[in-house]
Amino acid sequence: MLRFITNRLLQGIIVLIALYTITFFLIKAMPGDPFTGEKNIAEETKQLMREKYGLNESVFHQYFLYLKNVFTEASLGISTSKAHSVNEMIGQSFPVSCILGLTALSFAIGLGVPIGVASAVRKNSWVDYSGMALAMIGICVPAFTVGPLLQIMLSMKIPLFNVAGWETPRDIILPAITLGLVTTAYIARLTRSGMLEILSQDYIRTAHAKGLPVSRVVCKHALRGGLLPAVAYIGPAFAALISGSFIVETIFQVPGMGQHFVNATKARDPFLLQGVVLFFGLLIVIMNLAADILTGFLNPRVRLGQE
Amino acid sequence: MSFPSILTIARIPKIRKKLLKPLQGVLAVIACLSLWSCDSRSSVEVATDKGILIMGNSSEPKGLDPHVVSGVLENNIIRSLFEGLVIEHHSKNGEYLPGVAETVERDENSTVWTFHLRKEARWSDGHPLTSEDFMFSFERILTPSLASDYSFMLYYIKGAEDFHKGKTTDFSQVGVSAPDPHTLVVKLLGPLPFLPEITKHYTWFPVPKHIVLKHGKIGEPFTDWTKPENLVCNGSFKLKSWQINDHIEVERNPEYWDARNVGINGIRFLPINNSYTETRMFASNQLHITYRVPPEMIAYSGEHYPKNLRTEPWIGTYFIRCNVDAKAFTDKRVRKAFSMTIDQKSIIDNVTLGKQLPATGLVPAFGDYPASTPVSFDPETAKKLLAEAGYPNGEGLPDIEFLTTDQDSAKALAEALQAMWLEHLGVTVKIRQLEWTTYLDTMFKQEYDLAAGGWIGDYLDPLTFLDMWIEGGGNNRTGWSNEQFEALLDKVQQTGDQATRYRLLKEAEDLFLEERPVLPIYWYTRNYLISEDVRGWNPLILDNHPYKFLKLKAAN
Amino acid sequence: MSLLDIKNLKTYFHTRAGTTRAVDDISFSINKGEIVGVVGESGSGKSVTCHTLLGLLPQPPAQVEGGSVTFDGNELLDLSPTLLRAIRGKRISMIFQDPMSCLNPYLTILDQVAEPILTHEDVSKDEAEGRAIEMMKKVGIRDAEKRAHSYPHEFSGGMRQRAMIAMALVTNPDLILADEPTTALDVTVQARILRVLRDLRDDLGVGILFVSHDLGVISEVADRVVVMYKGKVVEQGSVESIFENPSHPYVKGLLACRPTFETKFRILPTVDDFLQTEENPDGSLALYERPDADVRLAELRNQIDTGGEPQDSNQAESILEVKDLRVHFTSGGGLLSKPSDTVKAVDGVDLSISKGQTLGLVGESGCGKTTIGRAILRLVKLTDGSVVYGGTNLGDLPLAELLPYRKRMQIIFQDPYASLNPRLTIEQALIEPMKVHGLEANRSARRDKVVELLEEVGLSVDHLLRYPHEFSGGQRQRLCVARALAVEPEFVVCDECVSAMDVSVQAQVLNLLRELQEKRNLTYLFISHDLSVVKFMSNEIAVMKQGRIEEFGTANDIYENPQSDYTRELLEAVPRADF
Amino acid sequence: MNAANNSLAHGKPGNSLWSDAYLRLRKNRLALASFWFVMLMLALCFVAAWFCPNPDKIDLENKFAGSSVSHLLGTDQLGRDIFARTLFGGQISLLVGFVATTLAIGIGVVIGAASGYAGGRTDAVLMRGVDTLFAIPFLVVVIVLQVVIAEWTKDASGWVVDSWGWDKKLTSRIANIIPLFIALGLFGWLTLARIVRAQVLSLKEQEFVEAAKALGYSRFRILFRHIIPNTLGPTVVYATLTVPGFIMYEATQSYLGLGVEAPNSSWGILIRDGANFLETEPQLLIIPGLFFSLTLLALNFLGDGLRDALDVKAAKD
Repeated sequence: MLRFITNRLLQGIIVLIALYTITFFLIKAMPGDPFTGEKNIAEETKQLMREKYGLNESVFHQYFLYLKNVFTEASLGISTSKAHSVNEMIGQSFPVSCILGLTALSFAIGLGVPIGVASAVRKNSWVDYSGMALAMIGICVPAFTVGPLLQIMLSMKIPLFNVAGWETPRDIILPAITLGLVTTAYIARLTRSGMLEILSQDYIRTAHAKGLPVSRVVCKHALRGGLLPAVAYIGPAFAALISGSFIVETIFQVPGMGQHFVNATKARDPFLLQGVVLFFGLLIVIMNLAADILTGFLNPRVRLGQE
Repeated sequence: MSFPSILTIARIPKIRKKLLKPLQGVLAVIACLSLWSCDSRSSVEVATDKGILIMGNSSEPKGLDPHVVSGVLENNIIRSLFEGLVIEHHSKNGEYLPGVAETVERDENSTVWTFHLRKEARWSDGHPLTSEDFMFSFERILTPSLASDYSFMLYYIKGAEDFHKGKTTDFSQVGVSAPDPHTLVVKLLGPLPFLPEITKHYTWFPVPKHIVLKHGKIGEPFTDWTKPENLVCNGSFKLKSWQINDHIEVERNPEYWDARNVGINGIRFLPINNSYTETRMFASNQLHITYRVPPEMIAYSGEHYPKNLRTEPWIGTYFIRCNVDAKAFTDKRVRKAFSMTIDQKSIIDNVTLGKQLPATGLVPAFGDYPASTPVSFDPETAKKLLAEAGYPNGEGLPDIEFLTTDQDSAKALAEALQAMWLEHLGVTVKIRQLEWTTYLDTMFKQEYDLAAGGWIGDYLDPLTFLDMWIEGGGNNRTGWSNEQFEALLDKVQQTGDQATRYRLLKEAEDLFLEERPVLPIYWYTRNYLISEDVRGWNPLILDNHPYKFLKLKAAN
Repeated sequence: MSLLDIKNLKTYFHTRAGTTRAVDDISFSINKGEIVGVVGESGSGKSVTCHTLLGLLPQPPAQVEGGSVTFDGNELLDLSPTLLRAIRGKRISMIFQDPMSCLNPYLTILDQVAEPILTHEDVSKDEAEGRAIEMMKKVGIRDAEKRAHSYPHEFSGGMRQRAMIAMALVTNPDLILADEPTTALDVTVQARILRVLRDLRDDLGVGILFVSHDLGVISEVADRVVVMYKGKVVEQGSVESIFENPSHPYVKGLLACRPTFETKFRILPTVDDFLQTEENPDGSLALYERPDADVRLAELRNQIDTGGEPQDSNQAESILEVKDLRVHFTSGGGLLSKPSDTVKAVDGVDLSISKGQTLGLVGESGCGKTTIGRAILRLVKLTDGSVVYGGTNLGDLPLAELLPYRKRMQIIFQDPYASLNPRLTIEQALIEPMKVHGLEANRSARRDKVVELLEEVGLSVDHLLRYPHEFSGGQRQRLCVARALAVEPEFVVCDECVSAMDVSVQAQVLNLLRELQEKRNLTYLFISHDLSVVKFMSNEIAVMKQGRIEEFGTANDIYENPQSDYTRELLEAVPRADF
Repeated sequence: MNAANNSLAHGKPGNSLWSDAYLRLRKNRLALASFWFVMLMLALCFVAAWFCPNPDKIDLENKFAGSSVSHLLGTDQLGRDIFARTLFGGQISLLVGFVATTLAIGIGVVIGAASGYAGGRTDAVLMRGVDTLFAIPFLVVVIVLQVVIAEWTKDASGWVVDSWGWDKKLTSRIANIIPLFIALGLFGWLTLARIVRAQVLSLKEQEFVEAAKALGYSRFRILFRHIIPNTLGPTVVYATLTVPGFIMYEATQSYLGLGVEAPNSSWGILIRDGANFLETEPQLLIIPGLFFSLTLLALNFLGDGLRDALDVKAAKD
């Protein structure tokens, strides 16, 4: 187990370095630079600014300098578009994204799993069809439509919810629902197919032969195995929820991490972009690992390390 | 034997009960949350009571160091924290009220200016503010290693440009001096009658020498002095809290010289990127003032919030750059033909929707400077001009690409223009929509035929719209230049007489419009929503509202 | 009054394809303290009967069309689902065939064994678990306290089946429905399980319905026997009467087609030699005895197998030599780590097979016999040792040079369902190997060859465009044989290739293999856990235990004069239907 | 029990995998209805669209017009016919959905299957590669592609026009969309690869794979003929789930200049633009939104039906 984790973390470092390298050169290949603004700045000034951020050095030098700072000082650099260190920006936004992501995920699991289970148990009935239609609509209606709809239909009608902002705990609910909708749909689908697979297993028949009530057969005997495909999905999905929430964040005015990806890209902010990408990469490595470990925990037959 | 659905013998009610449980849980959580903070009053009502103004401010600022940032939204915050030599008048364009400087004197040529600083001026930590701080600030913003992108705003000062470009490292060569702690003398390159206008710009603001030096050297970038716990300022407010992408809040600065007359207790700036969200926040009383109203919602807001929607002229022009080096646009007749087939009014009424003004010239009308009028919608003449240029009905014109961005109504505008040119000139223009920075990069590299663009004035003088078109100007990028035009601008720099200046500037503008390297479309307006609780917020063309005169009082 | 009384039970399956009469008007009863064996091949309706009793059939498509099932005075078919559930697992328990798939892999054994108590009785969890562990001990799970917390996959097959039995017994039921409870087990384990069931009957007076396709097992355990065929009971009576004096042709055939240690046939008789079926106009079947059955049997008896003795080993050309073969499996290991655990599946084995002969490889599950078969074909990597085929050591041949040997050596697997790609038609599946090995000139020649092959294994041209799932198990195994023969091999590994089949089908496939061997002079490595089948097929036999050869000798020597204790133990455990 | 015997006896004609699947699909009423709905949508977008008013014809005097004879579903903010724009937009969106899904399946299935089948180091390298790609910001790649590939396709399309005499407008439309497909193809397959890999891990233990090895089939043949076809079921279901995502991606990319060129439209673009009129002119969002959602809902049920139909084993009864 320990060996498996170490091994995967070592692989993770390789992933991160590969990721850094690709991102580094992609950023260099983007048109424009951090100092391209609507009002053009004199070339001399731009040169001074490049010096300020060490962007006047050779590409080779820049590549290793950043790596060195990451490893020796755990510093992800200073943002060229906002006057903060990248560490500070991630430090402030990650907890927010984490809370939002976790709430969205809980929502997705809380809604997706029951839908998936009900659809599987009552396969090819109206329950199944409407459940799956609901899931598909969750996928089809994009966040930039759901968000405003929720704002108009809930916030502006019921004083319970703010339109946007991140002040009271209530403010988490609407963005979390908007963000979690697609994940809900995926979880519902995956749970359904997982449950269908399990429900056709012989040991479900055994459980019935023991005289167990149906609810118990479903919850105790089928659910654990039936959730496996969804669990494998949840790891990367959580990472994606944290980083991919740009639209939801701007609609609901949430100070999360997703904005950094887009804003850094638009501002050609190399350090912020590299910082958040590396952080996200780390998150993916950890989440995939966590999903594998959780799978191992749920499925006694899987021995970690054998995959 | 397989048992695909043994559960067809399932008892349905059991399942239902199971499904209900999580649902009940969700409802319970919502109920708890709603009890948690059960203030029935809206954010705006609470804030008005507390005397705190909540303002939409579009985006997270680049920073709060007046010498490092550039941009409107930073200006909005910095203006509350710092105060320059003079401040904007709260209701009159082009006039000023005393700031740190109690009185301003100038020589007859408007070349040497003397500012008498008020003795009671203090930093927010109680430290006195002296001319030494100004000297330090000018030196700092001009220090090359600070790499301030707006330092050219000080180039009017004698020797400033040389110092900034490293030609000299001796700051005493720069034309500023502090004969005593409360006097500041500024020597300019030439006559500049509107210098006070320029000093309203944050690049001229003082920074606290003692604090800046505490956190680093004079030209050292990335110091911590603007962190909330360190920032010391001299404006009517001081920094209270700063959450990235969430809010910046400023509170009353008791050390401010005119603290008694500051009407509100604080301002909360919200970086609301999404203008639709912002409008909805306003509608549900979460904001006093929005940064803007999206075009689609202007008419709607006018209907629903007639007392709140404001539409005010703003000092900016939207235009299309022509690449005069591109084969199609070398001939000014073609440029004019394209310009004359733009139905500005229709675009304003149908696309931009913000009651913008049709740009009949380049410089928007303000104060004593009369608007030019040569730009008009005249498809018949346009057709003739195009034919004269050798392209009757657009035949023979090379492919034309119209460069535009992914922002706001840029696409709809491009589509409308495309239709107009097709209808009136028979020319099919290809639309190339690019991500913002890519667009800028492409435009700066002059890799376009036509490019959407605009310019917001930095200060209240026509020069801010005209001096960019000189040969090699960083923001020209059309490839156009004209010796006569530049000679006129040179003459403008030499005179201190406002009437003469304006006459020369008008002459330059007319020449420019005759050549038509850019096709003006409209003059900007600002559309925003403002709560009736906010008192003392008057239309200002530069949108530099001095916050100290505002008052908050619940309407009705 | 009997414990369970089934009268005129009819269970039909209504599908789009039509109605299948899975159970068609059957009647029999079980008394307290009695084991009733139900015998029949797959599809005969014996399992459906069990499931009908407990209401475990999916409805639709299943539908009980009539009859009655009385259990202890209650009509089971009329019970409400709730009442039925109260009987299930409490008064009537069920033991299923495959303990691997019928135990929930995600729950511990203890969890599952204690579950019936917790469901049906109002007792504390501790008490239930205590009783579960008691019961596990009773059915012979050693160290029950400790092992109870294991998961099913950590148990061996026998242990799993014991856990299953413990689970069925833990609520002290009156009736146990045992659906092929020992089919998946090794003979020694099977013997122990049968003992447990007999003890239950004797000690607790439990009634047991014992379903099996294996007549030997039934003869060992049952008091009375019910023989089912195509949904109908064709004969029932005491064990002695059925086995010694069968009256129905189907039963006669069933008894005759099993190879036993004493079998001397060259070709086994099959059920079809005795039974003739005819479809009535109403869709039901009429069964007749073949008039020539006795003649046919006599004919077969005359062709006494002479191949039982190997040819003079000096004359026979040895085609395959296996020397000191070792196959170790390691687990773990990834991009950056070294492997960890090692399992020694085959640990130093020597074998040699002569051309045209059959070497039987026998042993219990997990002894490494299957791995040997795969190692010889290089389907698994050899850890050490050599496999010399026709003078070439295959052990260290690069994969590219292995290709010609892939043509000469073939394998037939145990599970004909799994070993055919479900998405290829028979034609595609059979043409593909020829194409890969460049046999036959063109498509039409290959097609002709396929037709020829199909006829050779007893299938017809009509089957060319069908998919594997459209065939029965026996037909599929014929297809596997045909596919193996498509490349015209000299040597075939038969890996448990009849283990999953009904005896009647098994006889057909064995006969087919025999005929092909004679016709094509094939050499077989015949791997099986079934000692009678191996005896029937092989000239020489190797007995394996834990990765090594325990004993090696001619077939007759091994069976008549076993040298090692292990072989003796194996032989004794085989149930024999000899009265 | 074996129903197979019966069907054998009755001599049902054998068929290819797909025609067989179609026969089974026909029995699933919902899937069949979905199938016809998709067909109807295709017909509308690719045939009926040409009978609609010009979708790019701007009529500023007539914006936000209601439903009328000349404008079936009214007009948009520039007075263009909404129905026509939706149908023409459907062409792009359906094409994008189809091509992107095909690409994603093509790449994802091959990489996932190769990774799962090869196992060991190859697997670790490929899967970590997937992790890496997963973390690369999509937006950055699009912006880079826009510069690199757009230039390249521009040159290529110029060459095509010059030397093959293709229609210039059409070529430029195609040339604009190719970088979009490249971007989608680059990233669209990641999750699918994971799913297929998991499938293959269990499939490769099956005996028919071992039989294939024993018959001397090459790895390539085993992978492509024996393993991959058996992963089709889950692949189809997952693929139908990703289609909406692809179609919406197209809109994002078009805004960034990599994709559909204004004034041409797509469902994604119409929905994105329409969302801005949520309070004021909701029909601008609702109409394309309905076309989009209903089509994808139908595709989803069709995918389900296909999965069941392709599963030859489950088709026993």
